Amino acid sequence: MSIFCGQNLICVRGERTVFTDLDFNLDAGGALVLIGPNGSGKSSLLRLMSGLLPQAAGSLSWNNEEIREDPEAHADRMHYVGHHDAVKPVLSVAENVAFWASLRGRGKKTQSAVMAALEAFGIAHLAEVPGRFLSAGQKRRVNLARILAAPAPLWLLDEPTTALDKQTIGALEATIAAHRAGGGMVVISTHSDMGLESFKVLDLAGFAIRQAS
Amino acid sequence: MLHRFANPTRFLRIASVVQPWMAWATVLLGGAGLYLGLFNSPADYQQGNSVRIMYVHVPAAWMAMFCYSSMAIAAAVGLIWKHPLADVAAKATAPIGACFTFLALFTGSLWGKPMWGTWWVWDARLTSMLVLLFLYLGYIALVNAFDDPTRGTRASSILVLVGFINVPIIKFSVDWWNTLHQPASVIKMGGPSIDASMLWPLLLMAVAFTTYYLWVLLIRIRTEIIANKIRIARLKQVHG
Amino acid sequence: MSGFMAILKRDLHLATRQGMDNMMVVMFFVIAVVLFPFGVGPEPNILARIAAGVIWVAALLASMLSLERLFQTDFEDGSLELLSLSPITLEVAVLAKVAAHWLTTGLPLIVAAPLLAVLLNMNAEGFPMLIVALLLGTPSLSLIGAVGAALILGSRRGGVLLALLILPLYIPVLIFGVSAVDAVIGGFEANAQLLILGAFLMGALALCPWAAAAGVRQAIE
Amino acid sequence: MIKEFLDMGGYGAYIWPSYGVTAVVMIVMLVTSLRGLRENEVTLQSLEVSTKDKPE
Repeated sequence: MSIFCGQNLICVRGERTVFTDLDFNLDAGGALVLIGPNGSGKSSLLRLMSGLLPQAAGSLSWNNEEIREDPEAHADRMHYVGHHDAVKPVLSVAENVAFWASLRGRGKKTQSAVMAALEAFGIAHLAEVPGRFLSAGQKRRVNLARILAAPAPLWLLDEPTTALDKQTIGALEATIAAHRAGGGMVVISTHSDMGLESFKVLDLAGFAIRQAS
Repeated sequence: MLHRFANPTRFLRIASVVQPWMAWATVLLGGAGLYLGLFNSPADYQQGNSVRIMYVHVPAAWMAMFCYSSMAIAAAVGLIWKHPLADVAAKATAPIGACFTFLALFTGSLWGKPMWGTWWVWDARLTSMLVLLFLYLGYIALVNAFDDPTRGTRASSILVLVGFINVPIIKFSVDWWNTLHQPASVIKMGGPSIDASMLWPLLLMAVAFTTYYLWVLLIRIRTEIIANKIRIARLKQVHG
Repeated sequence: MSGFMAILKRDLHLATRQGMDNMMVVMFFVIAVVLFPFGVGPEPNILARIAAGVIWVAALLASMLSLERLFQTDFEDGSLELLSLSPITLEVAVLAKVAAHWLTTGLPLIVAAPLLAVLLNMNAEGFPMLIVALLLGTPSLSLIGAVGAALILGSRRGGVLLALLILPLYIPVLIFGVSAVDAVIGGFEANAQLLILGAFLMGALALCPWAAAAGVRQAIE
Repeated sequence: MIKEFLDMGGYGAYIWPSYGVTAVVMIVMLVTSLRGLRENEVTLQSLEVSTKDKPE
């Protein structure tokens, strides 16, 4: 039985049934890439995996323990990167990343972890710059640096490569490879093909809506 | 958990059976209540004929509170057991409850004019009824303030539960505030004790109002279900 | 606890860096109170008679003005999602945000209130009680307001809607807040009113974070 | 007979408006609800007809 798996998941958003009877499973070091046309439910599945969006039916378990039982524990082992970058224009880059890292309370060494994370995405020189001066690409890098500053086994990345240049995408691929080597897992929804090895693909078009009513 | 998909056919079947009964009950009981109230019951020895307004004012006030309580119960069922029809019932009840509250206020002030000489007196019950009207208007505003109707019903379900907890607190504070600033003369509304000949029309009208509420409620719930189906059909057209 | 302080510190940071916002709330409070003499007339003992009520109603409206921004900015830039996905329970995060809101708007109102009491020629005996009543009442206003702010997330015309939703719920706090001050001015004891205000605060502390968190959860779904 | 009945011992001016407004509000509530139901049923019919002939 793999660590993180979902059985016959049904997702309803607002009025619309997004997908029905969807299964997936993921082991340590594994990677799952979600593909499919717009509106096929890639983002919805990621939000469902993160616990933001409760599933209408089906089971979502970690070490076969239902995630909904203990949302805080699930939050502690997971990072979610969505479409918004959550960068406060008034706070500096370092303060932004430090705030999110301190929420996970990894003890005193957050400051060095923050600098290492900024270094990994090449924005260490922007540490003291307030958020409002950053470009979209830089904001996305701050958002990605946040998940490095406080390590967590599961990464849920929703189209992380938008607004990123070639060089930063390379850096992202490197960090993902290192993360997986360390036993971490990653679920990515993306349109561009990323340089990942041995990853599973889940095509959400296959689970198109079978209108229930 | 799966009944979210359940097509509410069972409900529609029951509704189509119950609705005509409610309609007839409203007409018959209402007619009887009006006849007794207007023609066949004595005037009050103190207030004269103006007491006849009680046969409309008191049932409306009861219904105002009854509708708000049923909204709170429906919202609780909707939030806890995620039953889609519960939210719809709460949303359908709101306008009816608001109408009853407005009627209670309107007839209350018309009844107060001959007794107290002014159209509005900050009497504890009328004031609490006024606050209840704002709670209804707040609910109706919130439920329609979202593009996605399920968001609207869920947000307003939380609001009506918070409001329901506050109703006794507001009633207590308004009573306390009212006794503090004692208005000049307050005649107890509804007379000392209602004798049988007045009690019958009052009860008949109260039951008629209740069946009226259920009648319109069923109509509005069916409308909401059909509107829901229309939205899903439109979404299917868009998303194919 | 560290998460609570982290969110509180961040929100205070955000508020103080955009210093102007809080000053605007206090300025609204002052202007709203100053308007009354123009309406009611400068006649001292009329103003003295309505002083407590006017100050409390203006404080209520002022604290509500800044409530709409409580969750809105975080909702728009995605921070609210991340907050609900952090190991801190959402109720504690909401409590931290409400505490930050009270510190940045509630306290300045309390500091400004005695000044306005002088403007309205309020009897001097009432000043200490006005401050104590506001200290007990404004946190409840922030807590109840937070529930409204969470419910209107993502709705059209949020600001006006917020007022319509929570002002009826503010009435008990208003009634007992004003009568506490009037009682002391009238020479009576105001313990009953303060006890009831305290009870409201305890009730709000227990229920509002839970209701607001429920509102936030279904808003970020 | 009718005149003094309508007069209601001088209170007619208050009794009839309150009964009248109650009747009007309740009937308007009923009629708007019924009309809303009929309108929705009609749009649902037209929608289902148009989606029927589209290949499923």
